[in-house]
Amino acid sequence: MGNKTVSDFIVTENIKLNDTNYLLRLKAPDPLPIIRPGQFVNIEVKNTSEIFLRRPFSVFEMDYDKNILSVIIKILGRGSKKLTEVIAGDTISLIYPLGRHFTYPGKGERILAVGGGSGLAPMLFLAKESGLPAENVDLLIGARSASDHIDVNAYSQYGSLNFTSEDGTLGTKGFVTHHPLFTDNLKNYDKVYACGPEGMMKAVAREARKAGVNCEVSLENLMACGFGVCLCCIEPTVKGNLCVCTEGPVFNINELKWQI
Amino acid sequence: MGNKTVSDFIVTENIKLNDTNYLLRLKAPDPLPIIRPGQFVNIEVKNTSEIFLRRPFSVFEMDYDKNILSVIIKILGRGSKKLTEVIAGDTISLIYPLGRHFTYPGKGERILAVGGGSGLAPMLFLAKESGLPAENVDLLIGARSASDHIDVNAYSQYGSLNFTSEDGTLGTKGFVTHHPLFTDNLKNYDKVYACGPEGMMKAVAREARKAGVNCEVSLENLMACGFGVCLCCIEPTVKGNLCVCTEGPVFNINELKWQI
Amino acid sequence: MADLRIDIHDLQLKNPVMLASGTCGYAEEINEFFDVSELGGIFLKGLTLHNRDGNLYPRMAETPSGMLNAVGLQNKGIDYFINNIYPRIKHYNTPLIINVNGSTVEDYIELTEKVNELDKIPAIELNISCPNVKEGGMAFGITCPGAEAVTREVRRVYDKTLIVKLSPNVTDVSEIAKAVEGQGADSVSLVNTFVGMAIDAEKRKPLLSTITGGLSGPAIKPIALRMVWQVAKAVKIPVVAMGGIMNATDAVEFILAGATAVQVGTALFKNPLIPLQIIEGLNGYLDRHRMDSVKELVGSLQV
Amino acid sequence: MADLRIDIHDLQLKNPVMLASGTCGYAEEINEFFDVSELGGIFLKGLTLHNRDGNLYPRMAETPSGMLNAVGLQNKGIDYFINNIYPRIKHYNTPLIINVNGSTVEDYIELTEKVNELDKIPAIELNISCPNVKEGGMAFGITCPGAEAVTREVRRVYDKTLIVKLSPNVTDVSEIAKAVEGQGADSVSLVNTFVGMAIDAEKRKPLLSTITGGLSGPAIKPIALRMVWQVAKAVKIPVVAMGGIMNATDAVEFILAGATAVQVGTALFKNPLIPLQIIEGLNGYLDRHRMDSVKELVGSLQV
Ligand SMILES: Cc1cc2nc3c(=O)[nH]c(=O)nc-3n(C[C@H](O)[C@H](O)[C@H](O)COP(=O)(O)OP(=O)(O)OC[C@H]3O[C@@H](n4cnc5c(N)ncnc54)[C@H](O)[C@@H]3O)c2cc1C
Ligand SMILES: Cc1cc2nc3c(=O)[nH]c(=O)nc-3n(C[C@H](O)[C@H](O)[C@H](O)COP(=O)(O)OP(=O)(O)OC[C@H]3O[C@@H](n4cnc5c(N)ncnc54)[C@H](O)[C@@H]3O)c2cc1C
Ligand SMILES: Cc1cc2nc3c(=O)[nH]c(=O)nc-3n(C[C@H](O)[C@H](O)[C@H](O)COP(=O)(O)O)c2cc1C
Ligand SMILES: Cc1cc2nc3c(=O)[nH]c(=O)nc-3n(C[C@H](O)[C@H](O)[C@H](O)COP(=O)(O)O)c2cc1C
Ligand code: FES
Ligand code: FES
Repeated sequence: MGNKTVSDFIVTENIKLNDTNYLLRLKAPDPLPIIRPGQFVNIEVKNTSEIFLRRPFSVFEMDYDKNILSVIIKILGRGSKKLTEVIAGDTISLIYPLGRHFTYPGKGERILAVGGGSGLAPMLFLAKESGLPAENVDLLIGARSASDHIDVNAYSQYGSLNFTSEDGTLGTKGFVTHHPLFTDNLKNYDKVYACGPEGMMKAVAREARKAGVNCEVSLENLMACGFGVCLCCIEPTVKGNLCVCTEGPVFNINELKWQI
Repeated sequence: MGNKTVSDFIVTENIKLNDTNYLLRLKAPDPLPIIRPGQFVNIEVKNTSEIFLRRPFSVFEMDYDKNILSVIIKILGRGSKKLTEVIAGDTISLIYPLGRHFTYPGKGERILAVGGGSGLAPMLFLAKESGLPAENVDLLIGARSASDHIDVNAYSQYGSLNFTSEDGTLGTKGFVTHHPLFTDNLKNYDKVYACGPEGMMKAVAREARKAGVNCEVSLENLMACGFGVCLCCIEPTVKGNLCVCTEGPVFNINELKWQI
Repeated sequence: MADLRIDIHDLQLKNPVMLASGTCGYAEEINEFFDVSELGGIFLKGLTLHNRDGNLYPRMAETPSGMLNAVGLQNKGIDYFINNIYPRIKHYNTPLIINVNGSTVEDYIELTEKVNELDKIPAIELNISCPNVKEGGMAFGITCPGAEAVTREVRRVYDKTLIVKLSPNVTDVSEIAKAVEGQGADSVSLVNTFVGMAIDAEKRKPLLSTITGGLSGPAIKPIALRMVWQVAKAVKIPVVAMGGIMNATDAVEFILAGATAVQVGTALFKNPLIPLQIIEGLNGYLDRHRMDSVKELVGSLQV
Repeated sequence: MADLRIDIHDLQLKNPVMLASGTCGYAEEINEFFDVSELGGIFLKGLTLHNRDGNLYPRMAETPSGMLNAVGLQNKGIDYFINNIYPRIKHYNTPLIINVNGSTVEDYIELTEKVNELDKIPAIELNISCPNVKEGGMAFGITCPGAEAVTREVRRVYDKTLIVKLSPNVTDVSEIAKAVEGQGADSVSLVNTFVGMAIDAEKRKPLLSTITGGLSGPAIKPIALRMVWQVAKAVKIPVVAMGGIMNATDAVEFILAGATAVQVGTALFKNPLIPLQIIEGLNGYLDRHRMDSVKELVGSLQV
């Protein structure tokens, strides 16, 4: 028996980060288990007739002292929208902990963590938890425009911050793979991690493979259950169709059958 | 074309009257049409996955100056519960005006208006609108216990207030038909009006028929549409099955096929 | 502003958004809310040869994302309609279609003959799929021979556009569609309601007087959509789709799946203005997708 | 505290609340949340003779009060199950039932023979109603001859409790139920999913890789309830019910309609603890209605 739980959390804070991103801090009723970067929770969307299933979100922060788990929610559709409307004091049901975390870097390794869109949270969490000195960690955050970026300055203590924007309003103009970190010295990293839109992750994976750098990505396949029973979230891999919710969401790109 | 409307109203007040009754004041976006006692509105229940159809509620008050329509909602099940949770500023969709009103009393007539449970609102509205001096109007309100009664003292200006409670904690002990107004001098009235639980209305109808007094009741049949198209709300009458939502909810008891 | 006009056989619609039979009365009730001339068409409440009281109360039960009804075709009969209702509504500037119901083939024929005389009724919808009546109704619609027999006989006496309304309570709806197409139906409409049931657990009794009733609303949309898709592939005649359509996106989905037009039913109970919202939304959709006519949308699902 | 024990033929259940095949993996995944020994029984994820990769992604679409799936019976085959999974789960103190799937009658037989050897598997559920596979599957379940053939042949080689799982995608489910009863089925379970479809209107493409999929969840409950009611009246063998059961009230409704036991499926995705809540709620219901045993509830609907 059991190391997975379904519980009602209490919303302690709902902070608007920018037009489409919200940070929810959620207090657990019972002591939280250890949860690592890449792992996720499946959140119930209440008070709407349109949503039937839960919605999965990566864990962004764990505060074991206060028993608080945080997620960053980007508004994509109706469910994520509804979740950004909760207010402090509301209860919200989570299934947790779900999925497998990123492989932690070895001592002294250099890593690049690339996040975009709804994939930012686990990258920030990873930077924080990597156990590496800040100079060994490069964070690269891509967005469409400066206004789509959120304030991540606090993370400069965990790594160097780098940005791209498609319109050039913040950081390098273009996609993440147009950034000098990719074009100039990708080989210098021991590991590249990525989470974000599929197109972005595939581009990152392509570059990493070309450079021969170990690369892990966190997939965001559609999920019904989140704990391995429905077989809806599968991803073709060298070991056959695997469930992203239990065998992932983190995969080494060499396991995937991506045409890159 | 058209004297029925679907509009989003703004909740201006939600006042808790007692444990299970709430008064909602709703501001219309456009000038309200004349609405009379017995007529109702069909209210959408939002933000819940359990409710599919609207819920009908009698109009309790009309404030044409402020363009505000009020209803009293008694918590019966999931929909009525949800509606009592709205807060000032929320929007709420109403279909209106629906149904037929009570026949107004003639000049100088004496009337008895009997309300119980969710049927109180139209009786209070009728007392206010009857156009009769207060001494010609007797209001009789029945409930299970004193705590189920709501404060109607303001209505003493429109009629004399009388109460029954099943446990004797307020007014006469028993059902409304046990009240002296029924047992002693029912014949003195020109009209008896009733709205409330079916059992109560049938008891009132039985006494009125016995006393030979004209009697109108307002039925609360289950409704899908509220405006005469689904034919779900029917009541057997001497003219065949009639829609309560368009041919009622107010019926003269002589039209009904009640076994009383 | 795309061209929303589309035809169902001889029936020319100004747009493909119509109202479903039994959910819009005799059009007057909806005309209380807006000018029904804006609609593509209106399928009037089902009529029978003679007055029917319908089933006993209660006739309705709410279900998850839907409802059950057990109205049982309450109506005053065709003669009452012709004499009392028709004169009041025939001026509406939109096709009024009569939903024709019978217990026997003879009933259907007699009724259709009367309807054939009505100038302003350009089409009928042959309802062989009502689950809420004891005799006839759905019985004709769930077997090919039954569906063929009614269609054939009605076709003989009816000159205008003949739409046959199919039951979803069958193993293979496309077979029934092909069967009625073979007998001269000009169009098929689907789906009618699914036979369902609701129980009051505390009272340990059915919620409907008739025990079972017809399920409608968004709950059935995925099944209706699949059936429309199957039927549209199976027949050459135009398909009129319904089943849980609540907004323009739903309507687009059915048209993509092969429907020439759609009917809005239960959605009206939630909000009688929904058909207007759908017309507007459909227009916006076509503009956004750079289509000049809704005809381009019909059956254009990419599979 | 009422007596919740009830039997399905030789299968003794400690309570009538079981998990539906394909929604609870091989029990271990649910055991992560609570001790599965508390359950009446568990229907394991459908197995086939050989490994199946299942259908392509995407396999899932959310619908009003429900979902579509197109998993396509992904599983590693019976031998893998026997060697790798069975040893890990056979100690669970609740009946584990294997959901048996084939493309041909021979497949079903071969698979059943292997399952017959497994000591700790007291029953099988013969799935002749999977809508998500190209061959076999539902094809057997939608005609009486098909359903009879598989049941008859499997019955020959299987000694323990044989439950046949019926498809709701038929005109008359009670006929199929009677047909399999006639061939020696010990019980029938219903409903499997309804064939449905979902479309991405903006992309003008189906949402599922397979175009159509199986609809489950509360949306289908009213139809499932009606079918269980019809089947329970038509057969003498016990009926196991499923279709949108989300809480104890839903379970009570199915039992009132004639089910001996229920399966919880899609509800697990919303909350894997729901089966425990149902057991508790059922208990409370029986106490409130002064029934000593759940057996008194079975089929006790007052009509
Ligand atoms: C393991 C995992 C971790 C995730 N972590 C985060 C996170 O930390 N922050 C965050 O904001 N989001 C995260 N997501 C994505 C998030 O789950 C989706 O944005 C959300 O489910 C969308 O729900 P919705 O109701 O708003 O969208 P819907 O209204 O259901 O859909 C809107 C559109 O988005 C598409 N869509 C819906 N869900 C997904 C999905 N999972 N992947 C791709 N497209 C989808 C739909 O097909 C549709 O086109 C994660 C997803 C997974 C699987
Ligand atoms: C014309 C009309 C005027 C009304 N006026 C008022 C009013 O002014 N104030 C007020 O509080 N209520 C009024 N009602 C009753 C109100 O509509 C119901 O209480 C409400 O619809 C119940 O919804 P629910 O979701 O809370 O109950 P549900 O959860 O749907 O049902 C709870 C229980 O109540 C029963 N029930 C539901 N609706 C009705 C109904 N209409 N009649 C009888 N039993 C029902 C159900 O069968 C069930 O047993 C009126 C009803 C009608 C038809
Ligand atoms: C209350 C009600 C009454 C209906 N009456 C009829 C009818 O008289 N004739 C008919 O062909 N269909 C009738 N129907 C079926 C609808 O026309 C439509 O086929 C069905 O409701 C599915 O569409 P929807 O989900 O949009 O409502 C009725 C449906 C409802 C809900
Ligand atoms: C994702 C998913 C997978 C399923 N897989 C199977 C299966 O392998 N075998 C089977 O007999 N039924 C399968 N089913 C059907 C369920 O067992 C059940 O019959 C159906 O979902 C209706 O019940 P529900 O509404 O409670 O989910 C599956 C259902 C879902 C949602
Ligand atoms: S989401 Fe159900 S198995 Fe992964
Ligand atoms: S509620 Fe629809 S006709 Fe009265």
